[in-house]
Amino acid sequence: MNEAVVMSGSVVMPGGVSAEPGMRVYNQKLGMWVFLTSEIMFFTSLIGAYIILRFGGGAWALPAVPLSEGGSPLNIQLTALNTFLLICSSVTMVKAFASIEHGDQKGLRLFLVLTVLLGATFVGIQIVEYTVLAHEGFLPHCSAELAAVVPSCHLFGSTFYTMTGFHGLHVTIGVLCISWVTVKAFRGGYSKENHGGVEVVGLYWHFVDLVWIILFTIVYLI
Amino acid sequence: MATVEAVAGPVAHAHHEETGFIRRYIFSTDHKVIGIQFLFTCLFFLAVGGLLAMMIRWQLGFPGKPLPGGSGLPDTMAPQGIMLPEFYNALLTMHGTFMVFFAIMPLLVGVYANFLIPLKLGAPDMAFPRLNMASFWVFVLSGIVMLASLFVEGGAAGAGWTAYAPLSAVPEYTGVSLGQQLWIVSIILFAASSLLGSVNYITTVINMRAPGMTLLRMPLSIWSLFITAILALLAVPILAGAVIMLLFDQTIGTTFFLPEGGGQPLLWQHLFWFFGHPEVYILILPAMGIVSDVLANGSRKPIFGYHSMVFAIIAIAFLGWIVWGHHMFQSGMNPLLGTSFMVSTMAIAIPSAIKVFNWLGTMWRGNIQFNTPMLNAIAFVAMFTIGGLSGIFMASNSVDIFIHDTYFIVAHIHYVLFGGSLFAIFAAIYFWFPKMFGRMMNETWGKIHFALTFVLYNLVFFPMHVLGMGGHMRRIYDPTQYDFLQRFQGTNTFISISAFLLFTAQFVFLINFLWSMFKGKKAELNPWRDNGLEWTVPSPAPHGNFAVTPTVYRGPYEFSSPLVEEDFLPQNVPLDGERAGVGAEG
Amino acid sequence: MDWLPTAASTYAADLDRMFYIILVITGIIFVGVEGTLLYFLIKYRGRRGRKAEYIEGSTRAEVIWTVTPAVIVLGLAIASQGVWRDIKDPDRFPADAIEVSVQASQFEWNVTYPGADGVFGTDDDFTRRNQLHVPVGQPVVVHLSSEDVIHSFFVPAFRIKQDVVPGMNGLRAWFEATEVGVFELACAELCGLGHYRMRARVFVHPQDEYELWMAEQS
Amino acid sequence: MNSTEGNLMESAEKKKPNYYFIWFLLFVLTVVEVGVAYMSTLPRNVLILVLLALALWKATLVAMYYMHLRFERLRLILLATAPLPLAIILVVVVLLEYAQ
Amino acid sequence: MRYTKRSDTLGLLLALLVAAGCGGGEQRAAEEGAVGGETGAETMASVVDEATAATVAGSVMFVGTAPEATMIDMSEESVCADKYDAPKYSEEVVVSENGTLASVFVYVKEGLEDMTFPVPQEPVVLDQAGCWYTPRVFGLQVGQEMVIKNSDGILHNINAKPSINRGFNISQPVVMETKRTFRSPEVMIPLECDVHGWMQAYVGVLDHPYYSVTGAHGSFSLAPLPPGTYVIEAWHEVYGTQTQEVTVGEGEELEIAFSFGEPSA
Repeated sequence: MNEAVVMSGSVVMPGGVSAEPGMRVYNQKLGMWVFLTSEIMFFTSLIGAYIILRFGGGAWALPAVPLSEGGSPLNIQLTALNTFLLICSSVTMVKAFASIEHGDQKGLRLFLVLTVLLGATFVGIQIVEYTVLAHEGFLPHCSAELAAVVPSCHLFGSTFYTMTGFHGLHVTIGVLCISWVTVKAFRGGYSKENHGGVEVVGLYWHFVDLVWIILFTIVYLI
Repeated sequence: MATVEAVAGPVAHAHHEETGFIRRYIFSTDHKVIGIQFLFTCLFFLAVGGLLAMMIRWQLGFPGKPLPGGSGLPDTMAPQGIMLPEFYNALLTMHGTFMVFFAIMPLLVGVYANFLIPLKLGAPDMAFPRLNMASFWVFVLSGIVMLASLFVEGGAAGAGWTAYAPLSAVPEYTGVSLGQQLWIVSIILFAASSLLGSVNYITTVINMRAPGMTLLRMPLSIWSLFITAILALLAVPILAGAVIMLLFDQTIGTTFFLPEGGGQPLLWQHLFWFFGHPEVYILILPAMGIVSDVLANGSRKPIFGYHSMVFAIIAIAFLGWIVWGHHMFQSGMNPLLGTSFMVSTMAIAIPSAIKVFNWLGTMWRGNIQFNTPMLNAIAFVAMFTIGGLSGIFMASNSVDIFIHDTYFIVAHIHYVLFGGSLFAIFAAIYFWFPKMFGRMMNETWGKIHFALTFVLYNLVFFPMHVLGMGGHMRRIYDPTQYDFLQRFQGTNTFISISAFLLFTAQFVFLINFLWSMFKGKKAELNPWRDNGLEWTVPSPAPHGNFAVTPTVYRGPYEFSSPLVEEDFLPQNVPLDGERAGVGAEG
Repeated sequence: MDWLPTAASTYAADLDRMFYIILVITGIIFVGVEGTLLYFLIKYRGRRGRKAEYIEGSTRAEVIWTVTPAVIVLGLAIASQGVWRDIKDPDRFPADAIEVSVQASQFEWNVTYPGADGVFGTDDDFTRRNQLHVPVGQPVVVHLSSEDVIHSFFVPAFRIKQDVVPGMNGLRAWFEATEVGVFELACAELCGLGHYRMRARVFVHPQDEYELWMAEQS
Repeated sequence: MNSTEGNLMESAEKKKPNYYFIWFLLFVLTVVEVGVAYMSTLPRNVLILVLLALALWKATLVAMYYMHLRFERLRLILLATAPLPLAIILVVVVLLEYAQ
Repeated sequence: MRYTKRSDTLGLLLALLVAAGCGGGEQRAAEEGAVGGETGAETMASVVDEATAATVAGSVMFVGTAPEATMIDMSEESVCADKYDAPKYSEEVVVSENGTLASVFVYVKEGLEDMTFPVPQEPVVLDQAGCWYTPRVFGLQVGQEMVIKNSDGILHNINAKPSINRGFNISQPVVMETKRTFRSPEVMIPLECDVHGWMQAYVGVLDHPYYSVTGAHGSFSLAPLPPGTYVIEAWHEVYGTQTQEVTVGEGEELEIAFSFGEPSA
């Protein structure tokens, strides 16, 4: 259906009649929100499993304790930086939306490109993090040496890689989608009246950021 | 009648663009075509599931006897036709999986949510037609993976459709590795398909209702499908997450559910049933909705207590989230939790009772038409009552100590899913067949099929209650191994023979279905004299559904209204002084 | 009615009573509902030219059939709760019970007896495979553990069922046999290809015979 | 139609927050979090509570301002937050279970 | 366990491809049981010249006092119990009156690397009768068929737990036969029946025919061996392994002896 109508939010049926007012937002946006609720439940199963296994179980490796003394093998500084990057990417994303809302094409393109770069960097750093950890023997199934010092190392490994891995997957997908939107933006695909795509992909991106905010705290800091 | 015709108007193919066969019937984005594609696929999987059940019944009815034609099976399944226990486990696992995920659930949601939601709400199509198509093809893919898993080395998954860890998590415990992994992959794909579907259904129901179609004027079928979509949207991802963890336990050495790595076997059960119980309602709610529509139509009477019916659906859906523990009474879960779960479970009996009594109320002082859809709908009410009542035995945690994991449970679930959902599905197929294919199904053969199914079905499943009361464990390959079960061998054989007959009886349906598609009596616009919007468009419904978006003036159950002399009053027919949106609330 | 298997433990009778109470109540509702259904089908069968009565519902009726089931199930819940706690509540386990430990594994029940000193972990412990020997008229507490997958300790005659979960310590079940004889112990949770053969025998001896048996084992 | 059009536009026209300020807030909160995490003087459960509170604060900021929930209609907010109670039910009940 | 898991992940991906074109799986299932036929069989078998062939023979002595066998209570399985008129005793350590130890698996461990041998066509039969494996300890060549027989007609399952080969866990609910082969040499692979905990057997899988299991008289013989230097290993389920390096010339008949026993208290 034609985008202008889409932005206006009320769905128009054949014959120009507008549908019974529903959520008063256009389908794509509503659909994305519905999809996000499902995503919440998906991450609930992974994060919930982590919380249950950790707080329903035995001792756990704590941060700010050296690895040799059975502390968490995770690198907080590096990840804090990564968190910061993701937060930045969120603000650039929302700025991109704000710019096109006022028809500012240049702003839109600039901020979209920034978002893609920041997102990609996040994934890159996460890959580096994984390789280093794997090298230390911190794997979904810990190396024997590490398992000897780190309490419930196998569980830590299992939950850590599953949660952050699936988050990473979401970020990657996000980067791809935003790149696509960026291309469309450079082709002048969006305008003051019609920029649903930017808003919808933005919602997804902020959600991914939001999940990371939670993950960073409960996996790395607690 | 005249009025109705007038509103329907001439068949104008507003959106009909000439497209090739492929785009039209294979990769179509038309919700009706997709619904029909789902219908054929699911009936196929239903047949597969039935076939597996027959093999199970053979082993139980005639333990150790070579399966007729079983010599054709590879030695890893049934050497010289004698079923191996591991193959039997694979059979029961696959029977459950196919019936729940690939037959009943998509038959209700995939087929009828797709076909009915836009038609009954007066929308041209789903909100996201392409996603809709994707949903179907992902479903097909997951079905193929599941089928393939039957034939891989080591055999299919054998840990039950509930795939309790650690049995399902460690290949060494079952001898099955690839089969279980394919099972998981298939479930993940299924979850993706279900997600795409749900997003579509929910968005469409919220945003795409024709003017005047307020929420409280939606047919109960749509209400139930809407609520079901929400349940699926929120429950299935939990399963996806759980099976992903299971897959990792199997392949990359994580230890979520493995005690030797500090994991918690019960965590699987919690996650599974947190999905699983809403799933149970995903499997029954749409059936309730469909039956409500058919019953009202067949009794030519408004549904009794529309508002409380809606409320009951919502109540059941909500309670479904806080009762999962009743599947785990004997699992070693904290006994005090058992208590709270019993209470919440018992609570579900209340909305369920409301629905049953309201259905009775609907028939009370009606003018009941005994057409095939109605017969099946009535059977649903009768059988669902039994299923609901037998559920009370399990809800009582103390009685459950004895009947848990016995045939009493098997009887219960089949009374709900076969006696309940499947009869509703038959009703739906007979009822909307004309709108799908433009022809009526043959009534006589329909009634014969109904009678056979109804009788044989009860002969198969009712005796299972008795087995359960005798302590007959479920999922055992050969009950004759136990002295205390010897006395039941006769019953088992009887059940098996009835089951074979029941299976055979379904060919009546199959033939009727196929025959009617091509040779059936041409269907007029509104063969059942119903009020729904779908009956104002030609049969079969054209691409784009409505030439002109209809305006809705009232609820869908205005049968035998004193305002008109016909015994039905379509939702889109204005009476004097009615304007859109100000009609009498349905 | 001998639908249920022989009841040979102290609480079996209570559980059976609970079962039959529910059976009677649901039975009445069943007959009521299906009867009404049939009656309506006949009384209000469709006739040409007749129009159904236009009734949209009745709040009074609905309140009635909302409250009645509510009351019934609440009653059932309360009644059932008592029996449940008697059987499963760890705080209500009999204090002066004979203790045996059962290790389940694919596909066998290994029963370890504490021996003469009645203490586990001493060298007079002895293990019998697929044989559980208990005296009649004395409470027995069974410590359950599993080596591999989830099994379920099920003695139909005693009406006791308890899943045995690997890695879950402190799982216990108790019973007090009231009848001398040999009963069957089955695995009630799918545990692999030998699940259907994972069975053992429970020998309920008279006190003296039991002591004799214990004596000759150690 | 026009009326709906009106409300719909209005949500878009609503004065938007200062995104950079939110960003700065998120940044500061993150720094605080990391700082707190290294403060081993605090008793553990207090530490956990503080960190969770901060995390939730950040999450809420993102949801309210970047995802514009603050400017959406109540029904959308309800839809968006509908799964949270379920999530809490699951985790809390199962944790209770292990707390036996 | 890790091994199987890795191979499974690969298999998973593979099967996904298979899944696309369904039914492909069927053949894989059908091949089951006939696998391994290819290993070594096709390659040119080295010839052992009978004239110059040597023999390594000997016996396995037992020192100290043999632990007394424990009685096995089969009362639960009447089918099996009825097959014995005297109670059945465990057979981990069987010492004959001449002081030799039975059920010791003696084989050439090193020295035959550069030779290949034909795979015997006749299968080795493992019988399950009276809830007992016969033979309890035996040898098998890579790719050679092992026929597992159930003569009891009650459920037995054969749970093979190798560390190199692919394990299997199959069941035989009735009187029947199942064929299996192993792909790579492994000493020893334990075989167990989970339904009857006492049932235990060991199979040594080799890529050459030079192995022997000591019987009632505790003697073994490896022949015809090509002249050369070999490491001979003797394996016992309780007492572990011992090795000896031997050199045999043309036609030589070498006598060697192993001796196992209780650590002298």
